[in-house]
Amino acid sequence: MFLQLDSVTAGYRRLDIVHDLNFHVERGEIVSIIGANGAGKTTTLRAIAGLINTRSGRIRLDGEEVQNQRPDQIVKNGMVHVAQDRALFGDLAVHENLTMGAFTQPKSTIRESLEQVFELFPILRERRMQRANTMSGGQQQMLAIGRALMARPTCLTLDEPSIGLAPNLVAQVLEAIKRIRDAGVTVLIVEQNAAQALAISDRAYVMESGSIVLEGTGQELNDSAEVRKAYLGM
Amino acid sequence: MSATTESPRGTKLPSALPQRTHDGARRQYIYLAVGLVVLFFLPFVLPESSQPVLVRTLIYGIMAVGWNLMSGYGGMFSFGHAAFFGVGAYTDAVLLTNFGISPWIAMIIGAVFSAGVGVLIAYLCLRYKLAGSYFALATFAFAQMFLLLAQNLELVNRTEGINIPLLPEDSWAMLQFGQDSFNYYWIPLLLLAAAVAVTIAFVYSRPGRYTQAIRDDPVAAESLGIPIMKYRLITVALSCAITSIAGSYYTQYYLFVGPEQAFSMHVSTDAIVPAVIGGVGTIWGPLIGAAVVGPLSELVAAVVRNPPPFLEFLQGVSGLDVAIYAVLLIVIVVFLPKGIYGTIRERLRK
Amino acid sequence: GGGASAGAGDTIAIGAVHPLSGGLAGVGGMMNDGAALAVEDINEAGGIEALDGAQLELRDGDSQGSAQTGQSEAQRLISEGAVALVGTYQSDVTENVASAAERADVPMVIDVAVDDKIMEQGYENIFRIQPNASSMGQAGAETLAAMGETAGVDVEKVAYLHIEGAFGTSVSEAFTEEAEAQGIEVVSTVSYPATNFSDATTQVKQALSADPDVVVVTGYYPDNVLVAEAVQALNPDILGVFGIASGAFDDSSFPADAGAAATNVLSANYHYAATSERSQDIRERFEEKYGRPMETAAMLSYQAVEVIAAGLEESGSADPEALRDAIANTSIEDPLLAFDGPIEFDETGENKNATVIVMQSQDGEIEQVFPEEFATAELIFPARDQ
Amino acid sequence: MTQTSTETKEAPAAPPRLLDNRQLRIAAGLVVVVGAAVALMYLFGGQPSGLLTQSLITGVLLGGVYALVSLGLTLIFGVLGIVNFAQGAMLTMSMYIVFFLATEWGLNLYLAAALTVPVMFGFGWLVQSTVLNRVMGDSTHERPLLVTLGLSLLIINVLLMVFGGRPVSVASPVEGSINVIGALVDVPRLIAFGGALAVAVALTLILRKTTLGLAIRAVAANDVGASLVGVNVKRIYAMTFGVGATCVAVAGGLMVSFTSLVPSAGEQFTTLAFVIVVLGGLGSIPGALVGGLFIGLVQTVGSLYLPGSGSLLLVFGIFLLVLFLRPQGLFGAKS
Amino acid sequence: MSILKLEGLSKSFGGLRALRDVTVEIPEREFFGIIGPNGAGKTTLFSVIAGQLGPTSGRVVFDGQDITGWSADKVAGAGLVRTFQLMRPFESMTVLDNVSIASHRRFRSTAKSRDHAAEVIERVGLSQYLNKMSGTLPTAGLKRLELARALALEPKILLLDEVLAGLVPTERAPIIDLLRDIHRDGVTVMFVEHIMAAVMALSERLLVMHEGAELTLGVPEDVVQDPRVVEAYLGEDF
Ligand SMILES: Nc1ncnc2c1ncn2[C@@H]1O[C@H](COP(=O)(O)OP(=O)(O)OP(=O)(O)O)[C@@H](O)[C@H]1O
Ligand SMILES: Nc1ncnc2c1ncn2[C@@H]1O[C@H](COP(=O)(O)OP(=O)(O)OP(=O)(O)O)[C@@H](O)[C@H]1O
Ligand SMILES: [Mg+2]
Ligand SMILES: [Mg+2]
Repeated sequence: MFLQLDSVTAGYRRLDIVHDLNFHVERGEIVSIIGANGAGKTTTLRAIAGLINTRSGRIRLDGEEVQNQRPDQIVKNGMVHVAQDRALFGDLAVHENLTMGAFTQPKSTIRESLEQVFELFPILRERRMQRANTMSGGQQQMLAIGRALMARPTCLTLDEPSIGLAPNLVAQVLEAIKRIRDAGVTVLIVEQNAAQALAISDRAYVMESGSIVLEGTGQELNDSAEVRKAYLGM
Repeated sequence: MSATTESPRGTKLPSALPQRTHDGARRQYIYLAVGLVVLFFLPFVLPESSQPVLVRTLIYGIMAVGWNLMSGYGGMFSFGHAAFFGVGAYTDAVLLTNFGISPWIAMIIGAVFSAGVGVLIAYLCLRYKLAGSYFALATFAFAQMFLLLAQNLELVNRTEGINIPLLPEDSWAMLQFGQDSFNYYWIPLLLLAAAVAVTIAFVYSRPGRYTQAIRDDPVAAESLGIPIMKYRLITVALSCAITSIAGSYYTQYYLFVGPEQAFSMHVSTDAIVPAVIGGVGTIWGPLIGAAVVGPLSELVAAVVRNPPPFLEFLQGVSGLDVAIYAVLLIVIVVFLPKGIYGTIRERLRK
Repeated sequence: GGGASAGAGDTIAIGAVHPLSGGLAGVGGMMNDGAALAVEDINEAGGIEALDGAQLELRDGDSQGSAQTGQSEAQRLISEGAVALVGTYQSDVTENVASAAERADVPMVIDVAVDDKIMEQGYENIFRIQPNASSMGQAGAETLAAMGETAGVDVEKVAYLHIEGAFGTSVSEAFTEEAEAQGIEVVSTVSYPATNFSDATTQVKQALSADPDVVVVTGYYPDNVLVAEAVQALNPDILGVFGIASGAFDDSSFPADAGAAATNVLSANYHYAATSERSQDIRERFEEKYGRPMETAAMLSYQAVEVIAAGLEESGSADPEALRDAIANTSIEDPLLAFDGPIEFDETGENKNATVIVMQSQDGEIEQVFPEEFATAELIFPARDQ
Repeated sequence: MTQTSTETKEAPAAPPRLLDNRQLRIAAGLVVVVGAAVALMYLFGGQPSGLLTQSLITGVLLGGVYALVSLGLTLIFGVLGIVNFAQGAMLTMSMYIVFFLATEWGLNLYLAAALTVPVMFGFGWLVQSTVLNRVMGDSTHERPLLVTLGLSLLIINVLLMVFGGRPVSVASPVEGSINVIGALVDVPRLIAFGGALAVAVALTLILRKTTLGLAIRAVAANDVGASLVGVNVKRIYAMTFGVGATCVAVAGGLMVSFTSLVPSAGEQFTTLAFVIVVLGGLGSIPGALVGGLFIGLVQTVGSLYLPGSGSLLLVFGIFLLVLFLRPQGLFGAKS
Repeated sequence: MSILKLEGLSKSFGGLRALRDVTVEIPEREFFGIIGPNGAGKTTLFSVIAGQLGPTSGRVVFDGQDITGWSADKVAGAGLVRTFQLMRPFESMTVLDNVSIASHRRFRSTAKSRDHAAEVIERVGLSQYLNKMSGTLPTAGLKRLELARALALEPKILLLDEVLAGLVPTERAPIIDLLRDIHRDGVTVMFVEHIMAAVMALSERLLVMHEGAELTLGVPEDVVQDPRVVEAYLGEDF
């Protein structure tokens, strides 16, 4: 098991948002977490990324316990997070954001990584001198994913990567995620676009009020009547 | 015309809704009245020598309440409140010494004048879209300019400052009493209470709510039809007027004002420190902060002056009292993130 | 307000308000020590005889350099029973403390504070030992003329450099007026700011551009050191640098601090009487006790306590009102400062015989050089190689 | 932190340089404006030209001192968003350390100054990592401000307790002055001026060319973002404050020989350093340098026409003007 | 009669032309959709109409009145209200206070404005959060709050910027119903949305923007057939 959560509890201030969470991601899988708004999906990813501390439980990455490590240590362990609010370097240019993404990487790899990102999102090449916070919502999303890829992660966690994207881009981004996985990266995504997310996922979990209530392969969940009704709006 | 008012779902909710605004305000007024009554009798129980400290604490309190309106509720961090304090202090001194105008009237004139100055400064800053640190530094620069102006203006006696002549006997009209008259305590106490009452009224009023909305998100507020400049300037005017009253009273109590006393950077920090220590953007924070900060340096100094036996070695080391005060200041700021009142309130809410 | 009268064997409290912390803490602390030493000496010599040997007690107040703190400290000391106050070094703080003392009818003896205005308020209870700003300006001009005469040097034109503000302006104005009467022309007057002043070259060059014989300087310590250094660097053809009420030129740190620039710099100022044995003895004991030299300011604090003690002896009562009257009528022979005569106060409370003498920085020491009666070393004038 | 521009997609991708074109343009513009003003003053200023020359040179040298003090401040302000009130006190502190090393250990002044650098770096690091890191985070600036205010009081009074309040001094191994076109140039001040340039270049190189610099710029732009690309944000905060303190150490070492050292000696620089930092643009190294020189010039040349503190009034007037017309500062990036 | 007329609106940021000569007329009570690739200028268009940004050239005519260059608060006061793509609650306030800030403009009396606010909150389905701090609302709640505040102003025309983004399908449905309801009450609605199911279900006419300009405008069924739209926006899978 590549990424594993053992009865993790986390939250803000005195409020627990997720309770006693158990799930895992195998190496080279795409796993998605779906669930209603406010279920605690973002909280889960933030805890994994080290942005908030867990209150109890264990998070293991490739066998090593990483709960309560600092975010930068987690990045160095190969797990990179794309936040829901993107956390871009707003005043810096696109290319600088990307270069910064490779902070933990040897300088020699930057050019190659840049090319790969530009290939995935050509608009970033076009706008590489533009300041990040003047890009449109969708453009910023692409930049955030691009920046994460610059760190050459072994495991990528994405919080609603398709939010605000044009339909053709949603397809593109999800396609890109598949390709990223195919290149050997393990992917954990949280998505509202449940149908499309399930379509590319190897496995998926359904989260409700801070706990996992269902799990299965992407296909299984997609076919489950319960899920279709509750999360796919069908 | 829009039709939402006749929306089919728009059922009336007559008593369902607690009238929190009025209740809230009323409760605050009651606290204020109770506090006022208790504090009124303080001089009877404290030794005479504590009066200067009490008065200074009250002056800090008024300044901090004023500062808090603009910076805490209005979100416009002023780092130059000395400008408004000083305008009040000098207006009082100049009107009294040159024209024999009663300090009470001078206080009002000073407040209006100071509000005008504040509005002008804030208008300039906001017009040019200064926010955050830039706004703070601009107000700071204005205060510094006022300091330099006062030092160079004949009207205010340049660096010499202005003395308020001593009167042979007590006079309510001229606001002068025997040195240890309790009036010197009760008057600022009432002024402070009035300032707090104004704050309560403002915070729960429509302009006050607009101001807080603008602080939280000016863009959203504007898009909801709130003229942000107007309400920001109203807040600034109130804030400056209150601060100015502290300045006027300062002149009356100390009977002397010079450029440093009126406009130095320390005056600005004197307004900020109590508010931050007590809790920014709360009604009671600045008061609690002033009650802590006002006597703090005195207490420390007293301890250092006559230390208990085990601290004997501290006696007479110059600078020690301020050093200890500084450490306490830092400790409070570090360990009480929302100020004393803000932190307590947060705990209680849970 | 005011303290209760003291009976036999009681202690009598004197309040001292000085800047014990903040930027002026150095000098403030030293002054406080000066006052403390005086109290100690008096107590050792048997206390106040007229009050059955009552002992004195010094209560410190820290003005922190701020007027309002100064005032509240004064009020505290008074309400804790101080029968008289000593202080405060800064003019604006003194204004506030004086008004507090006046209102409480407690006498105050100003040790250091130069502003003329303090005594112009018509206060009854306030006394000052040192000369005020304008009298120093005037005496400075007289002395400069007399000194030139004695040394046989013609001083015709002077340039005046002074710190901005009441102190600098009133000294310089009084000087200019008296200088004219003495036949000396002030050819240029340059003021410099009291804050953010860290290089005096431009101002000195500006003053020198009128080609004066002497550069006259009034200001505080750091700025006057800068002026001396700038004069040294510009190396003009002048007779010398002459401070009046300078905060630096007769300070014992000055020769080391300014190095070569201090050589033969003259300073007209009130000063402890280096020729008086009593004052020499006090200075020696002070240095032994506190590990630093006793500057004039501290001597004034010492003197101020003595004035109060003399008042207590005379009135035989610790009642502030009686004390006030006694001080107003006192006459202290053998003052510790180089004055024209005994310490006696006029009706405004100023010391009638307060005046300045001239010091000169010679070979790393501050020497008294003029007038003759106070001289500890020979005057070197012209003070610069021509 | 400041080199970004809002150029359009037509703009070619250029590698970041020490000074980009826009900054050079602004600098050139400023030189032209100041040059023209100076020329006018020579022609019609009504002051003797020797005096004017002297004031120009004094102004530039004074500006060097100002720049030196402002460099650390701009870094701390730009990256941490902290208005460091203790900057002046830290300056005094480093001067006292130099004083201590020079008098107690008998070290050469400049050697003592060099030893002060690591000490101050450590001090800055410690202050940030033990105290200031706890009050960062929430986007308000009042808490860090109060902490540095307290720190400033603390430093000054501890210095007072340790060294007393009497002025002390350290002699410079190089004394005297040289004559440049009729004006006098004080050698220790000239060295300080050189030091300011060197510090500015060194800082720029650190920010542009090193990994540390990259991390500092990332943290300045978005701290959560920086942590998500693998930057240890708290460590960078501490580093930055340490580097800011280091600048002050250099400043102290170079200035101590022409300063009468008392515990409050550095205070007067705090206010002007704020002005300079905002004038130059928050976080902009060239901005602090140019701003410092400019303010030094304005103050000194201004004093020829406005006696006493009048020239300071001019300084603040210009400050407000710049703030209104170009709030991002002369060298700041627009946002 | 048209309630909103855009005449040749252009907006440049430096050299970037975010809007190019947009000219549209929107009749009263229309449900008007806008789609387009990311960065096409949709949000910018809203900002220019609502007064957050001044246009580089062109005019905005609302209800027969030229409102070009009006400040945002004046535009809102006149009855043209927008919401934001990134939600902007007043975080220090409760949900009720958030909304009554807006209803205050209609009702001077505090009590009345609160009653009105409560009605609106009830209507958007946030009653259970009435006295909760707005900062703690989940995404769906924030979206509803954004909507409630706009509604409390009783707008004549509502500009909605991606109100459905970030909502799971089950959460979208009630909001879509709500929008229909608002429209039925007589409010003209312009909305930007990437969720095509909702776009198709709601819009009477659909504007497709591309690189700041109009690519096409028409009834949704036609528009989505347009190969240029498929190419630039929808993608082949659609
Ligand atoms: N900083 C915070 N402080 C307090 N509560 C928070 C904070 N952030 C989120 N919450 C609360 O935690 C709960 C879960 O939030 P979370 O963001 O994890 O949900 P989510 O599943 O990602 O939902 P969404 O689809 O809305 O993004 C919500 O009720 C939210 O209000
Ligand atoms: N303040 C600004 N400065 C410079 N460019 C800007 C600014 N605001 C927006 N832009 C640019 O204008 C273009 C249009 O942006 P806009 O936000 O209107 O896009 P959008 O159509 O709303 O996109 P999305 O669907 O992704 O939200 C984008 O290329 C964006 O980068
Ligand atoms: Mg989420
Ligand atoms: Mg948009």
